[in-house]
Amino acid sequence: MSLVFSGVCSHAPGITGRAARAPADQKDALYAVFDDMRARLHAARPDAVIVIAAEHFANFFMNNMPAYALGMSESYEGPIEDPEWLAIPKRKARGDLSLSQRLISEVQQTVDVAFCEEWRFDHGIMVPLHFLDPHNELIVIPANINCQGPPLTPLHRAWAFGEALRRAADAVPERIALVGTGGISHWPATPDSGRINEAWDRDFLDRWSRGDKDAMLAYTDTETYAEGGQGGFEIRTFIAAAAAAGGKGTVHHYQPIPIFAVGCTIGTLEIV
Amino acid sequence: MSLVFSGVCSHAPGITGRAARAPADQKDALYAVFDDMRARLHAARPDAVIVIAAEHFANFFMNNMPAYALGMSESYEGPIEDPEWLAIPKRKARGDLSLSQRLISEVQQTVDVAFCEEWRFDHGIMVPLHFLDPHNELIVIPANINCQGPPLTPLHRAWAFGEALRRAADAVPERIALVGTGGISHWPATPDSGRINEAWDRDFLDRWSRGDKDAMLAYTDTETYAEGGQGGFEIRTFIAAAAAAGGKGTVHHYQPIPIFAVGCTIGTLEIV
Amino acid sequence: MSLYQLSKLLYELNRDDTLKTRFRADPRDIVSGYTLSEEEREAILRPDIGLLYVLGVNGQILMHFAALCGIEWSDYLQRMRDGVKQHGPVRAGIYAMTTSVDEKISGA
Amino acid sequence: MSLYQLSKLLYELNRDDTLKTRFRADPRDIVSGYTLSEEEREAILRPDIGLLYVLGVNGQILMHFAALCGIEWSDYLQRMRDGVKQHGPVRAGIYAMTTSVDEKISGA
Ligand SMILES: [Fe+3]
Ligand SMILES: [Fe+3]
Repeated sequence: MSLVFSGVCSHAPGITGRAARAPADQKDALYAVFDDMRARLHAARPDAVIVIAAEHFANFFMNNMPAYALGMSESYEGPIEDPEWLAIPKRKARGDLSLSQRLISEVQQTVDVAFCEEWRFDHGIMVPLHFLDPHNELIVIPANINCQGPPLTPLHRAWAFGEALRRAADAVPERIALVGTGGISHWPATPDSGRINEAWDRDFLDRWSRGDKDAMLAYTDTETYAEGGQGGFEIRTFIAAAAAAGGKGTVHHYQPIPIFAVGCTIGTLEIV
Repeated sequence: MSLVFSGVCSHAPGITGRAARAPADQKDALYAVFDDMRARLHAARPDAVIVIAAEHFANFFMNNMPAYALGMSESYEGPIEDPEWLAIPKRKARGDLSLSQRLISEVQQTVDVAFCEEWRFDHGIMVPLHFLDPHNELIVIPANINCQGPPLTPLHRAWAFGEALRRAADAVPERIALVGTGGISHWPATPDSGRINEAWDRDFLDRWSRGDKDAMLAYTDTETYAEGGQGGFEIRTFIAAAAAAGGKGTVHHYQPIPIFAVGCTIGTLEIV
Repeated sequence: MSLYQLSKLLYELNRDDTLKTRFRADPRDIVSGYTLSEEEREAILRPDIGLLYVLGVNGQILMHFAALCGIEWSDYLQRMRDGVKQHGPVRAGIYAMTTSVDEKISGA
Repeated sequence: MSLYQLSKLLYELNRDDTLKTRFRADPRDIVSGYTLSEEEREAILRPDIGLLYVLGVNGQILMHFAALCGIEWSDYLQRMRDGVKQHGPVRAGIYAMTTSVDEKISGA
């Protein structure tokens, strides 16, 4: 029928896996806004939710690294990580093969997306689902943008991917929600883990909130790496979510939490 | 420096593997034109040759099926098939990592190509190399278009891929040759193996020779399947080679050989 | 879904010499690693090339499995024809047959 | 090229429970299946998380190998810092360090 929801959130594994080590008030505030986001998402009554992730070598490796990928299966399992390490139990999430096929065929008209008849969710999708779909009720369509192994896809193609998903969502009879998930600046899983460039993050979120396409696409990867770390490459997921929505964004939460290794962010976008 | 050569040829495994079972005059005529094509290719003094293949589940499977892929390694091995079955000995072909990275980065500006730090050549690349590079001298950059597992990439994107490769070839200092390889009509590896729709093939080759983009992109997959079989989906490689060249094509050879399971085709294109 | 698993088994077998050796030594052990229907499992173990074709396995994967089983090219094509005679038309995938079961197109 | 092989080993280990079990039982056997330099092989077998980091293994792969080896999160971060102290800066890949070796940014 149409795109009925577009939002963004962080997915760092520390959010669940190292929850006890964060300042309690910061953790509680973040979790509360995740609860709000869940309410907003479910209020949109989606038939399926596309999660645009930036997965971390769980399914995709440099033997065959797609710039863009979409899942095409009846179900997906996760987390691929040790459930105790991530503090998220294993689940089998429902997919929708037919819906995936229709979305992929439409996306392929403009963006050369790989399709995947199997896909094991890592923390990049499991952390969002843990908060947004705690009872494992939603139909999930995983999407991925390679933000890990260079050469990375240019930002303007991430925008094109978001536009293609919007066109595809509008072309199917189902009500489609979309969640983009990534860090802004962060240096995850390195000795610099916990470093967060709040000024750079706030500047990016300002561009994102204004729906300012040109400003969002103006970053070079060299700049992003210098200011936002290798985790900053994941801005592609936020850019795609903005392109799909087409409207202005609202940042409901932004709080650097070093032990979570990211400036924890939650936002939603106006669908126009 | 620029694209210095663009051509097309068949790659059916029977061409080498079942050579003794074809009428000798037909086999000899085909092999002679392959020799001509080798002479033309080497006369262009390429620093590297991009082979646009339509590989057959040797490297890419439905767990992660890219629409477009490019190799990014210093070397590649093949054939993945039993060398006796294919009647082509194993070789390690030279790649060029740096050249691959530069080509991929440019292609990615418009086409979302997957990159592959390993790639084992199947008959789709080995049969062409067997004739065009018998002494294993050339630097090879493998490229792939998914022509096997649906949903398949639209024909207009195969055109865009050819254009992107041309732009990339023109942007690097090396002299780049390109060979597109695929069947036209054929029903390979099925009970219908040997069926060839000569009229449909000649009509396609007419559109291809005229460099008539609109006519080449006018096929639907349903039509192609009905008239050209599942092997007909490989016209995408010929279309990409035409897009890269930009000029008219010359068909140097066309001969249906049922035991080779394809209308054996060799052609070259004017670079404009 | 299980055509995907069946095809994946053959895809991995075609690519991996170690898996081929293990398959030759103990095919049941290898097959047990994939979620297959009873019919699919039996088609692999027998091997019944015709049934695998009817189940929808892509010929570009199947022909290499046939070669692995020592089945010559013309015999491979004939077994697919026989499979359609015995089990009926192809049930899934893109490889439905378009000629009659008694037609030998390539002379093979 | 061998950073690719080294990373692939850890990637496959992270994904595959059977491989994990086999690795625990006989790590040398698993490691022999990949084309590694002597230094890379030893870094895996010891295991030397700091050296693996310096060799350029992406942290998104390395952190799971550390967890597999029973190394706690803060200890994992410390071992990378110690690796840089001992072996010098990161030699390849995109994960060069941007803070000093004595800085504990996350408090971890
Ligand atoms: Fe991430
Ligand atoms: Fe082919």
